[in-house]
Amino acid sequence: MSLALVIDIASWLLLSAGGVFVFIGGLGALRMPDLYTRMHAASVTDTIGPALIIIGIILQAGLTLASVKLVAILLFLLLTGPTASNALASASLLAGNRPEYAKALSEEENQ
Amino acid sequence: MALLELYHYWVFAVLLMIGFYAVIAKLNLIKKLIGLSLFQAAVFLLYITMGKVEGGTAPIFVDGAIDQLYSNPLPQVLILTAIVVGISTLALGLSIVVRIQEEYDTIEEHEIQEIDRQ
Amino acid sequence: MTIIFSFFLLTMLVVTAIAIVRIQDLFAAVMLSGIFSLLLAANFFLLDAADVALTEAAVGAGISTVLFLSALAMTTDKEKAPSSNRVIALIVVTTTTLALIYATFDKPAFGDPDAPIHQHVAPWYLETTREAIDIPNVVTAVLGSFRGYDTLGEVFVVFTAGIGVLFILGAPSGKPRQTTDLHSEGLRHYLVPRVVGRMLTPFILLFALYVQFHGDYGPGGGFQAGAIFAAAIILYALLEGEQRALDAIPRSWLIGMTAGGALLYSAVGVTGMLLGGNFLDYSVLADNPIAGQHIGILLIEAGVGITVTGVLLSIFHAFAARDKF
Amino acid sequence: MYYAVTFALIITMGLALARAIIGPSVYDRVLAMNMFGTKTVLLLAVAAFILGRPDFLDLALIYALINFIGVLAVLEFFQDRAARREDENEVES
Repeated sequence: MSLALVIDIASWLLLSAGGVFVFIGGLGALRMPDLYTRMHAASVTDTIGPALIIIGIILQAGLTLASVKLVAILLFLLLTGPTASNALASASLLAGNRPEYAKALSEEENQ
Repeated sequence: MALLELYHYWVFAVLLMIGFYAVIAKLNLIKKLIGLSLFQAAVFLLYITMGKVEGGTAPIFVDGAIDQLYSNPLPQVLILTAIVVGISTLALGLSIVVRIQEEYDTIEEHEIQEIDRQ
Repeated sequence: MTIIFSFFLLTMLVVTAIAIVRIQDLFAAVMLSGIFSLLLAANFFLLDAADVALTEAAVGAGISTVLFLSALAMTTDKEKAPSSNRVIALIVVTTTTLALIYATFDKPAFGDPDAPIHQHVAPWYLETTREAIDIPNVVTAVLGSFRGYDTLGEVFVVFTAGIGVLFILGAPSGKPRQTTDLHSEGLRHYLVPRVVGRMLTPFILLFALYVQFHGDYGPGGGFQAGAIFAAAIILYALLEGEQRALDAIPRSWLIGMTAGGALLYSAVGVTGMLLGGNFLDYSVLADNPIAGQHIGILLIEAGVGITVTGVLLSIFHAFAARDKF
Repeated sequence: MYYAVTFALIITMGLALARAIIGPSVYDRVLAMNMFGTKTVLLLAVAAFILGRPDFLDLALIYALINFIGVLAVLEFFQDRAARREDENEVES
């Protein structure tokens, strides 16, 4: 097996795994019952999905300027994605929305 | 496949009219402005669609490529400037809406007309 | 294959547009227009319009959302009455849509290289750019040199719109000033976004400069760079409070930039005249006509970038300051 | 292979769009917009390779940077509105 073939297979695996993760995240964001679980589904897959897909493309592109740009894109996505989720969750908490399971817990305590 | 080729133009027509509907039928002034920007976006899409050449690439020369087809640069130039002009005029419209809110305390068209009649 | 991707993206575009018009919550409508702009840029990219997609990216996702939100903050975020004369409007709109769709059957097929639009001027631009201007990005060549008059006009339209906003929102509103000074605070309660935002701001500024000066070789130019630069400063203002952003670039500078960029553009044109060429003919700016074109395009793109930055930031500060009354 | 990833991205964009339209809370819509932005960045990156012009990655880069501003503007808007409501309540009481 030549090296080129190994790299191709690796990048295909990464790309398809990334695609699957991204799709699962989308499904979770649509189907989960409340805001915080949706946010969980969306934000977790928003980090792993791009990482896998972009590393997959980097393997295809090789050592070029394009790879440098891809690394920069990945870095920015890894920085801004979780930050935005964190800020959104804290904004929602400050506004008084509580997760479903927390509501359920406090109801049990009251009983 | 032949119908897919005209799909871009149909989307243009539908988008244009969705924007137009918001402008004529909605009473909220901000909604009207959003409709206006949809209308604008439809026109942008029409221009860029017409500039596309099958098998072409963006009109930025590729090093060493011979006989490479390029898409039409002219519509792109027109739309590029139009987008920035669009945001400036949108800001102008929004500032007028803000002034109307301050004077009339509403941005619903029929309420403004009622106040004017008094 | 890309045409199938376009099919899905265009369908989503229509769905988003319908949702924007139908939804009563104006805040949701603004969020959806953000999504609309993202979809539009992706479509532009698939239609070979990299420069246009870059502009839409810089303007649509950041600045127009910020402007709409600051207008909503001062007015209302709920639409009261749904519509007036709904039936008549729907009839008008449906008839016109059908007429427009009927008209498209006479249009040349999508991407047809023999369509009338590709026969006149455009081939000439593509050929002459290689010989007379010698930069890879034909869009920048047409924008800066071949259609320099047109672009000058657009710059003055942007300038006028900026002045208009300053006139309308600069007048005192007569209501008493609120004591809580929200905008001077910024997002003080959100520690993580502030830290990350501070890290990102210099990179966005750097990238704006790259887009500005790399515009001859790749997608980019003054319009895009101006919007990105303004977006970076707006990010700073959102994080640290408007006052800190005004300390960095004061209002008087912004006014100067707004006028100065447009004047720089015109000055390049007049210099060409003084050196014996036509207005906005850059060939006379250097001994070698091609080098002259390069200098001319660089200068006018700088002028465009400065004006666009100045106008967009002035508009943002005008809205933000109004909010405090 | 790029095509399969592009399809996954486009379908996910559709799901995010559905979430943005359904809502129900404003936070859901912001979440959907943020998600949509990330997917667009990836779509542009993959499309740059499908179209054979990897030098157009600048576009994806600028989206990755700018998309953040929209979310922050929304946060500022919420903070502003919450403070305003508090002010109004104080005046009433």
